[in-house]
This record gives sequence, structure tokens and C-alpha cells, in this order.
Amino acid sequence: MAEARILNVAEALREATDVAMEHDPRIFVMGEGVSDPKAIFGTTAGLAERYGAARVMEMPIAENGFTGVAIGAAIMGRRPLIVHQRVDFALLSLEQLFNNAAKTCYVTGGHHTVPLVVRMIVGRGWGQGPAHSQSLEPLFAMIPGLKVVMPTTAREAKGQLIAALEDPNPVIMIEHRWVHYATGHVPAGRYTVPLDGPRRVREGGDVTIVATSYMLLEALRAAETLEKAGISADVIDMAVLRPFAPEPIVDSVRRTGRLLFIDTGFRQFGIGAEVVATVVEQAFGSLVTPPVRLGLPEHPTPSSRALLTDFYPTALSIIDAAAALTGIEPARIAAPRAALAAELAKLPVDVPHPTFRGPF
Amino acid sequence: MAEARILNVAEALREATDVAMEHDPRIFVMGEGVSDPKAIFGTTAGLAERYGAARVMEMPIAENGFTGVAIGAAIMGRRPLIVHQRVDFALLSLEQLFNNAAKTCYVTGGHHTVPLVVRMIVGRGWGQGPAHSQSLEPLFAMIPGLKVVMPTTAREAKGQLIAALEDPNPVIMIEHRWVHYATGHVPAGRYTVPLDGPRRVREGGDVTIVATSYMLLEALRAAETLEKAGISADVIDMAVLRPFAPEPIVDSVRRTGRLLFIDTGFRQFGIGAEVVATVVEQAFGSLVTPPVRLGLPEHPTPSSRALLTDFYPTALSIIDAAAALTGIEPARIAAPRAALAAELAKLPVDVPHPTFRGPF
Amino acid sequence: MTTSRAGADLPDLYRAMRRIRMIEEAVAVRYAEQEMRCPVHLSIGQEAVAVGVCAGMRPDDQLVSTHRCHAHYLAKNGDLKAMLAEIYGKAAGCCGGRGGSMHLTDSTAGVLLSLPIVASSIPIAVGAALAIRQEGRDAVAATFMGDGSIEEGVFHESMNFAALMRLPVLFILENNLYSCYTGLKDRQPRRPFVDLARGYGMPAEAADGNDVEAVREAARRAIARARAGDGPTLLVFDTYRWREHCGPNYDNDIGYRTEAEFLDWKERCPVEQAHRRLVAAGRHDEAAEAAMTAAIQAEINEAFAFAKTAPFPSPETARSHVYG
Amino acid sequence: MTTSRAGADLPDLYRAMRRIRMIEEAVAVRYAEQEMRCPVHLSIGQEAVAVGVCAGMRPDDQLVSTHRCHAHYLAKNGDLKAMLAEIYGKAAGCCGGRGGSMHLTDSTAGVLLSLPIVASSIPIAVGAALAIRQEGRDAVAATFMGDGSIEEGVFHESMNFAALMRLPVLFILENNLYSCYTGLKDRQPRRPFVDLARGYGMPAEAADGNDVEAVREAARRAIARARAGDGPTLLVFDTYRWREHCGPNYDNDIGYRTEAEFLDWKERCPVEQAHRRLVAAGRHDEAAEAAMTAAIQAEINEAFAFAKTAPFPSPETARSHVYG
Ligand SMILES: Cc1ncc(C[n+]2csc(CCOP(=O)(O)OP(=O)(O)O)c2C)c(N)n1
Ligand SMILES: Cc1ncc(C[n+]2csc(CCOP(=O)(O)OP(=O)(O)O)c2C)c(N)n1
Ligand SMILES: [Mg+2]
Ligand SMILES: [Mg+2]
Repeated sequence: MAEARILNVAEALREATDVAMEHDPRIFVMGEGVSDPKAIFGTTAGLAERYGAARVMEMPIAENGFTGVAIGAAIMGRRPLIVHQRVDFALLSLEQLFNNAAKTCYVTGGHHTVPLVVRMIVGRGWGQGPAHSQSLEPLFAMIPGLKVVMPTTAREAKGQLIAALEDPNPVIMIEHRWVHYATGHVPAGRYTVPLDGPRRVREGGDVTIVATSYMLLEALRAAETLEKAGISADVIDMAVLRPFAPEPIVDSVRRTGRLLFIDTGFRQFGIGAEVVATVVEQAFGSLVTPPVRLGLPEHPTPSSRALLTDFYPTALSIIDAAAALTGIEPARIAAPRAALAAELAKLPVDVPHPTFRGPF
Repeated sequence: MAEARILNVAEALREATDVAMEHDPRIFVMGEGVSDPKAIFGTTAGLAERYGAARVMEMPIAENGFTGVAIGAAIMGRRPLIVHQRVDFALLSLEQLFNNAAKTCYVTGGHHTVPLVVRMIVGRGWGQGPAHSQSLEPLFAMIPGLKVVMPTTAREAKGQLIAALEDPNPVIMIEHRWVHYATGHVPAGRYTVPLDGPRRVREGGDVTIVATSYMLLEALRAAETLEKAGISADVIDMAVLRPFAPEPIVDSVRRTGRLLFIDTGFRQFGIGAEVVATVVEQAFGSLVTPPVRLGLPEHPTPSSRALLTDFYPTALSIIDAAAALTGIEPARIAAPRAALAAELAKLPVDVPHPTFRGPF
Repeated sequence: MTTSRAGADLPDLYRAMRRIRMIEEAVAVRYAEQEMRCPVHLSIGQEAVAVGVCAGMRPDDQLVSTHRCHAHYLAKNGDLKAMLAEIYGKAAGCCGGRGGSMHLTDSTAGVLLSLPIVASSIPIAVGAALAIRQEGRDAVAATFMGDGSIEEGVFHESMNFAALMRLPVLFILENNLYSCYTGLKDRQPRRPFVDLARGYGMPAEAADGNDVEAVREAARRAIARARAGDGPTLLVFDTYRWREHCGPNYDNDIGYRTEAEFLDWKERCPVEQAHRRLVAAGRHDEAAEAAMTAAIQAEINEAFAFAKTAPFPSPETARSHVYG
Repeated sequence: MTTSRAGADLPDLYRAMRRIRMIEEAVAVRYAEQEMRCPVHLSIGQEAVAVGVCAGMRPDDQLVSTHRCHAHYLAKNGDLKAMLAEIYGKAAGCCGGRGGSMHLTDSTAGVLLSLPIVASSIPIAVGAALAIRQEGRDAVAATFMGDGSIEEGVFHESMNFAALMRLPVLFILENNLYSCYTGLKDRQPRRPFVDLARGYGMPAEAADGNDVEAVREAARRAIARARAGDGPTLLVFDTYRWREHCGPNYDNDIGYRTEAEFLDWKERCPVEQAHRRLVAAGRHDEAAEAAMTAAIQAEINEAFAFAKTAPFPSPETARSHVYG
């Protein structure tokens, strides 16, 4: 077996783009900063040098316009990849995405397709505040004709992005900024991870924990601690929000009888609402206790870290919810939970990684 | 008692605006067509004549820009009312609505408020097709800081709009075009209907039926037929999507044990998802059978009426779902259902009212 | 590659305009049958802009249009039967009945898309031009824009982008003075429309939008520039919509414009102007007119017969093609 | 109503610029302490635009700014302590710590809002002007716009609206040549910025953005027009950002611009230019400078001490004020 190639998600996404661009000359990158020295947190680094300005195109600050341009080019058979530094900026382009990207294949009865990929990044931390840290995936998840994927681990991120770039449909890839720091083994060369639904990442029988994006990393941390208390969690990466394929989740709940969903975005009207409603429809009889959702509370993201203490779900809040769901005595979980809490207390709450020095 | 003043919802909304404008000189109306001869389906008729062009302002086709203008004016203490002929057009203004309208009160710690009302209309029928008939209420419902209301009956529509125009917060009012035709008693003068949550419109003990907007009218028709088969439905108008106040629904389900939700928009990732998830969280033990949702299927709205046969939920599909939920024998419902079906078969599927002659 | 009507002479242009006029009038008349159950935005009165611009376009040149797309589609040789079948909601429609009259498309003719959201089509045309550039072809893209659509921000973003990249695009401003029932003075400050191009350092030209030859000449110059790699042009054509914004009727009685204004523009009918010019030049007469209109009428009758008898799509197909 | 600095003479303007420079440099120095945990977009090098424009503005005139709002806020007499406390995330911040450095606001001073989404602030200023008009006052609204923000469609929509309604707005284009690390030539075609105003029939004026008196004079003319009911103006000022787009450091080494270009602009430092002019005119000397900077430094020290020791907001308050 080959030696493990350890990359973080940002590097994996960069590699995916490189591999896909080399393979398909129709692919080109558009975005504000894609060819600048920061290269979208490194995710487009070196591409302009390698493929030139005609394939790595710096954009004016005109999200709606250049999204329309990308869609027009895609309908003509080109394969644009748009990158937004924040989900928030994509808000300006929703008319183009929801109408022209999502509906053209349908309206033309399949005659035209829109092979467009739009990457957008969820900000978090370093006080960036209410308009640079929105996790708005339900906006996209509700639109038929779009595919929506939230990568979490490096191997999958690379394979999902290559799959997206080979897909004939518009694919929205929502990346949590803190996920960029997650490292893992990434195979070299071209491979794809299909955009077909949630996937199990850890097996267990006591409770099903489903999470999106960065919350999956928190959930995995929680699962380790829960294991120490004798609770085994079946952990599922939501991965693909649309098309929504609930089967892996429903199957898991049929075995565990318990569901905990953790949203990267708002809890209310979030992705978890659909997951819970679907699970209840399809596996009502298997549920031994009502499903629980965690997610952001009902207010914008304040800038000051002092106001964020209880804002984001954490491994600890996931542990507490899972413990309550499974009904174990608090005493059983107390020691491992305390150990984790002590470890986490050493880390600042507003940066993804101890080495981070701000600003984003 | 005064004689019943029978108005339709469009007339009630017009009257609400008139009453509020007379009462508060800070209120002004902005929109494409608000002072033209069609006057937004009559809902702004006569206002330009009465209050002048300075208070009923015709707009350039620039939804994002004039929404920002309205927000700026609102922060300064004015009270703009924006009207969009279609929800679809509001897609261009989401950045302004989600960031500046929804978050300014929060960000400034309550120092500024944004007393803005945005009316937008859901199109349906007469082949208007995929980009003029979207019911996108979940987009708005998920944003803290907005209030979101969907009026259904004439009395409530008037009171809700006056309440919205007196509210210090941004209120999104989503009106289904077919609701405009619904008539009812409307008190004269100023009164408000609070924007505080769902409200029961018909009492029953066998099943809780909750619906948004036009689907409430279908639900009420269904409830009458169900009654004939001995099934009594507790019918709840969702009315206010945000702030979401689930209590009336949860209380009802505690009594009936059964929940049927009908969305005007998409079933998947729709309003019903949150309602079901919340009910399951709060009244799991009362549920005797899994909640059921109806709503639009997973594709855009095609233009041809031939393709719309099974697209929209109807009184009949509601009856069928309620019958299945309550587990009554098909024979018991067959006769009244057939009678209703025969009546409905006489109506065209693509117009709100037999007198309608198209186009919208 | 040969050009479709680059050498299009006045008789061809006249015939094309007359044909569009007759088709649109047939739609207007038959609309009352309540079988075309979708919105229609008729082009009657505006034929010269569509025909004059498309005269210089080839089938591989891409056109992107708006809600008012009938004339553009027809001038670019879009299939008539597929258009009418679409309006009738039939499976043989150019969108299989999924789009209705505001989504006309015909790949063979180079009608890439029509889109009903105002100005949404503008960047799509710029994207088509970008694709053309990437493919190394000498084709052009054209977007027809109402005087309302230039109020949308995306118009500005598209102009900036096209000018920056020197893309082969024609921005065709078809000014009919109104956005629905609202006149220009309630929506825009007074200034020459061509001044809009200055903000992008883009060439612009205005011409009489009811004079098909003037339109053709302005468009020809812009197309030549675009094909030569000299970038986009803003073309401004004033014209007038005769009938109501949406639907088959006249509506001068409802009060947003005067009958006098309408009559004034009717006097300048683009079709009749061309007709008079041909007759005056001795290139056309009553007999030729009769033969021509009879042929067109026969085509129209056949197309309506086709559209009306064509089968509806079956309801089960409604869920297909959400993804490609 | 008295004007705040309408008669502002060069010594006042110079002091205001020096004060902003010193504050921003203090932020840059202390940023390394990792206690200001939010993005900062420093205005060092661009002080003349802020100070020159605000010289003619009254407290009841409304200013709406962007992510790069420090200088605008300070020039308009925004409260320094509240600004620093906001950057430190404290309850005493102008937004109670909720907004951070990109949301500076001070109603007393007439800083209506600052907004971090590019160009999002532009129509807000137009709306403030509309409110002023509706209230029948003679105040004005001003919006500072980076050279990037005019690429957004909403800029165009706002210009059209303001010109149409002849609203009292100043559109102040503060051109520092870059949007983050991308130069103008990669984002816009070459043309004079003032030509952008022609599309709206709006007057426009360009002046040296590093010459505070030139800025003041251009702004004064535009403000007078607006107060007199003669509508909006586009003002164009070229200037230069010295430090990195976001954060406290210099970044000429990362390759998006040259050290030579930077040094060239540094040579034309707006603060030093004003200083030299005053000294040359015999209106300022070393002693006066020392006294002035000492006073400013004392104010800055006190403000930082305040901000650093001020209490954080308590976490329970995070859920309040979602609704008003
Ligand atoms: C974004 C958006 N806003 C509003 C509408 C409603 N609408 C349809 S056509 C139209 C007028 C367009 O005017 P113009 O661009 O001049 O075209 P014309 O109808 O005159 O050909 C409007 C406002 C829309 N379709 N899209
Ligand atoms: C809509 C939107 N797109 C992108 C960004 C990211 N962004 C923040 S500042 C900036 C550059 C702005 O350039 P300019 O307007 O020239 O202002 P400057 O930073 O030079 O003062 C960008 C692209 C944003 N905040 N909002
Ligand atoms: Mg028009
Ligand atoms: Mg700049």
C-alpha cells in the first residue's frame, strides 16, 4: 500500500480542482480572489500560474452578474467553477442560481444542462460577525435542480469536488471554513466520491448522530467520549443535502431507535427539520424517544467572542444531548466528559486551530 | 350588530393600507406598478390618487436597490411598504433583506429598528410557469429578525397588514394570488390581528390539519367533506411562520394524536418539516401515528396545465391523507368524496375562479 | 460559415416583419378561444428591431431574449410550430410545454434561451459570448433588453464584464417607452441612453427602431466589431408596443398612455414603412403582396392546426429532467 | 443649524487627519496583542477623503460606510471610545460588541451605519436621503464607496434612483486602485470614473484624493447642490491604502503590487502634504506639532485603556434585540 498522503481539506480541494482542470479543458475558475496571493484560503493556489488567466479568471465584485455569465457559458457546454469566499456573498446571486441554473434543464426538457459548480465558504470566528458567518444551506437545499454538498473530510472533499466538476448539473458546495483545517489521507490523482447522499462514518448501535460539515467533526469527538461511557454512536455525515437520500439515516434509526441531528446552521427551519420529519414518517415505529436537533439559536452571529459562548454546538453539547437521548445516568459520562471539557477549555473559542493568528 | 361587509382579500389588503396610511403619515408604498392602472391586482388601487406620488412611489425595475432604499428610510424612522407582484422578483433583494433588514436591530443592540413591510405574491395558474409561481416562504422563515406572515382570510389579512405596518420590525407578507379571491366579512376602520403565531379556524378532535395560505382554503373544504364521513378535523391556519409559535399546533396534536400539514410550497425542506419536527419533539407521546406532510413535489412548476394534474395538493388529496391518517374505511368517505370530486371536476385546474379569463 | 441573412435585402426584411406581424395577430385573435393558457407578450409594432438585428446573425450566433421574445425567436428562424405548440402547452412545444411563451428556445436557430425575469437574460448572453471566445469561434451573442431591464443592477454588471473582457456581445436596448404601464420618466432620469455605455468605455449607437434598414446597419457594424474581436456594443432602438403589456388586447383606454401617442407611433409602423419604401422603389406591388401574405397565412394556418391538435404531455412526465 | 466643520480650515483638517492616522497606527501596533479579535480594514493613507468630505457635513447629515469605515466614522466625529470598545468586543462598543469593526455606527454624529457587504451600504444612504426629503429637512446623505463597490449592480440601481428622484446624496468613490489584492485593470474597463455618472445624467467631479483641501472643495460644491434640492453628485477621489487589505501589516511583499508604487503614493501622503502646506504657510511648527500629537496621543491612550478594561457583554444577552 502507498504511503498515506496527508492533506487538509483546503489542499484536497485545490488538488481536486487541479486534477479536474488538467483532465477537462472546459473547466475554468471564476471568483473574487481566485488568482490573488491568498487564493481563497489556498484552495486555488497555483492554478492561475498553471492554467493561465483565461482559465482562472479574477472577477469584478458582481456576484449576480458573473453567476449569470457562468450559467450562460455552462449552457453552451463550458464547465465553470465559481468560488465565493463567503456564503453571504452568494446571496446576491440567488435569482440566477434558483431560476437559471436550477431550472434550465427542467424547462428545456433536458435539452440544455448547466454543468456549474459553485463553492462557497461558511465563515466562523475571529469576530467576523453577522454578515460573514452565515450557514445558509437550507436556502439551496430546498431548490429542485440544484445539488448541494457539504464536504467534511479531505478524502471525500477531493472526490466530491471532482464528482461535482464532472456532473452535468449545478452543484453547490458549501464548505465550512474550519473544515479546511481538517487533515486526512487523500489518494493521488483522479477519483470521485458520488454525490448521492449521507454516508456512515462510524458504526454504533445506541444512537444515530447525523451532522453537517464541521459539526460532523464535533460529533466524532463526542462519539469518542461517549464510547468511553459505553454509548456507541452510529455517526453519519449528511454530506449531500440534495438530492436528499434519507435511507442511510432511516436504516440507522431503525437499528438505534434514537436520532440526534446537528446543524452547522440554524436549528429552526434547518436541515435537521427535514431529516427529523422524514425519519418520523419512515421509521416512526422504531423510535424509542423523540429525535433531538442541535444547531444555531435564533439570532444573528454577534462579533464579540464573549457573546458566542453558547452559540455553536460543541462536542460537549452533543455529548449531553446524546446522553439525555440514551437515558444513561449522568455519573457514567461524567469522567470522560470532564476530561474532554478540560482539554477544550485550553483552546480559544474563536479560532479553528491553536496556531491561528487572525484575521480571516 | 353591523351588517357584514363582504370583501375579498385583495380588497381587504387595499383597505388595510389605506387605513394605515391615513393614520400614519410616515407610511409610504414602493413597488413596480403600485400606481399603475392594474394597481397590483387592485391591492393598491386608489392610493396614489388619494395620497399622491410622494407616498405611492412607482419604482424602477431594481428590486435590490429599492429594497435597500426602503431599509435606509426605515432606519431613519420612515415606514415603507414594498410590494412585489411575485415572490420570484424578491429573490433579487435577499441580501438587503437578510442582512440589513433582518440584522440591523440586533447588531445595533436595538438602537435602530427597521419598520419595513414587504408584500410579495405567490403566482399560480394560467401557465405562468417556473419563474412566476414560486412559493419560497422557507427562505424567509429561516432568518431571525424577520417576521413572516401568510394571510388567508379577508378579516385576518386586513388586520395582519395593519399590524405589520405598525410593527417596528421587518415583516414579510407572502400572499397567494388565489387567496386574493377569497371573500369574507371585514370590519371597517382600524384593527389589528397580532403577528404571533398559528390560529385555529375550525375545531375538531380526530386529526389536526395545519396549512399555509391558499392550502388552508383547500383544507377547510376537505374538513367539511371529512365531517360528512364522521371525521372531525381541528384546522389551524399557520398564519405566522416567524416568530414560530408552535403551541397551538402542539396543543391540538396532544388532543388529536394526528397531524397533517399542507404546504403551499415544496413539501421537502418546507415549512411542514419544521412543524413536524417540533411537534415530534414536544408531543411525541401523544402521536398515535406519524405526521404526514403534503406539498409541492420536487420539480419546478411547468407551464402546461396538462403537467400540473398532480402538482398542487387539493381538497381531495387532503381528504385522502386525512382518511389514511385516521384509519377510517374507504367506504365511509367514498360518497362525500365523490360528490366533492364531481363538483371540482367542473372547474378548470389553472384559474382561481370560474370567471377568470387570463392572463395574470 | 455562411451568414443567414447578412446580405438580407429590404424585401427579405419586409417579408420577415410581415410574417411576424401576421403570426402575432393570429395569436391575438385566437387568444380569446382560451386555449392558449399562458401569458403572451406580443411584439406587434416592434418587428423592425428583431428583424433588423437578426439580419446579420448566423445560426451559430446566440440570441438570448426576454418575456417579449416572439419576434426575436421568429426573426432568428426559430421554429414556428414549436413556438405555437409551446404556447398551447403541448408536448411538441419548444420546451415540451414546460416553459410557455416566455421561455422560447431553439438551439438549431441559435435562440439559446428566453427568460421571464427582467434582465436575468443579460449575463446569460455574456456567458454565451465567453463560451464562444473560449471555443475560439468568431460567432457573437446578442441580448435583447427592454427599457425596463436596464434598470436592473445585473445589466450594469454584465456591461462591465463584457467591456472588461472585450467579449463579442450585442446589448440591444429595445426601448418601447414603457415597463408594463409605467413610462420612462417615472423610472429613469432623462439622458441619452447611449450615455450608459460611457461608464464602460463601450461604443454605442442609436438608430430609429422602426426603420428596419437603419437597425440592420447599426447591428451590422456592431456584429462586425464583435467578430473582429473588438468587443461589445450597446445598440439603442426606440420603438413602440401597440397592444397591452401582457395579453392580446389594446389598452390605451386604461389611462397610462394616450391614444394620440399610440396613433403617432402607429403612423410609423415598421412594417408599413418598409412596405411603402419597397413599393416606391418599384420592388413590390399588390399582386406580390397578395401572394406573399397568402403563403404566410397558409404557413400560419398549418402551424396553428399543428399546435392545436398536437397532444398534451402526459402528466407522469412532469417529474422528469429535473437533473440532466 | 450650525455646520460642524463647514468652515474647517486647513489646521482643523490636518489635525483630524493626523488624529485618524495615529489612531489607526495604534490599532495596527496593538493588534499583535491578539485582543482585538475581529477583522480590521485600516484607512491609513486614505485620511484626506474622509476628512475632506466630512468637513462640510453637519451632525444631522447622514453618513453610510463600508467595511473600511474607521476614518469615515472618526472624521464624522464618531465616538473613539465606542469604536475601540467595539473592536475589542466590549459591551461599551458602539454595537455592544455585536458588529465588530465593520459595523461602526454613531447616531449622535450622524454615522447611520457601516456595512461589510460590498455596496450594500449604497442604497441605504439613498434611503436616508429619501427620509430626509420626506421629513422636509435640508440635510444630506453621503455614501463612501470603494472602487470595488461600483462593480455591484446595486450601485447602478442606487445611482438611477437618486438621479431620478433628485435626492440629496453624495456618492463618494474612494478609489484606492485595489479590491483586496486585485487591481482595477482586472475588474473594470479603462475609462474615467466620472463617466459613470453620465448614464444617470448626474453631475460628477474628480479631485486629488490625497489633497484634503481639494476634496473639501469638491464635496462642498456637491453638498451645496444637494442642500439646494439640486440632487446627487458622484465624487471621485483617487487615493491609496498603505497596509494590507485586512489586518495590521504591510503586504507589498506578497506580489500583487510593487513597492515602487507604494513608495510613490507614500510620497504623496495626505497627512504630510497638509503638514508641509501649513508649515510653508507659517501656520504650524514643531512645537505646535508636538503639543497637538501629545494631546491626541493622550486621548488615544485613554481610549485604549477604556476599551481594554471595559467589561465584555454577558453571554445571556446574546439573544436579546433580535426584534425591536
Ligand atoms: C425582476 C423582475 N421584476 C419584475 C418583473 C415583472 N415584469 C415583467 S415584464 C416587466 C416590464 C419590463 O419592461 P421592459 O424591460 O421595458 O420590457 P417590455 O415589456 O417593455 O418589452 C416587468 C416589470 C419581472 N418579470 N422580473
Ligand atoms: C458582496 C461582497 N462580495 C465580496 C466581499 C469581500 N470583500 C470585502 S472587501 C472587498 C474589496 C472591496 O474593495 P473596495 O470596494 O475597492 O474597497 P477597499 O477595500 O479598497 O476599501 C471584498 C471583495 C464582500 N464583503 N461583499
Ligand atoms: Mg419597455
Ligand atoms: Mg479599493
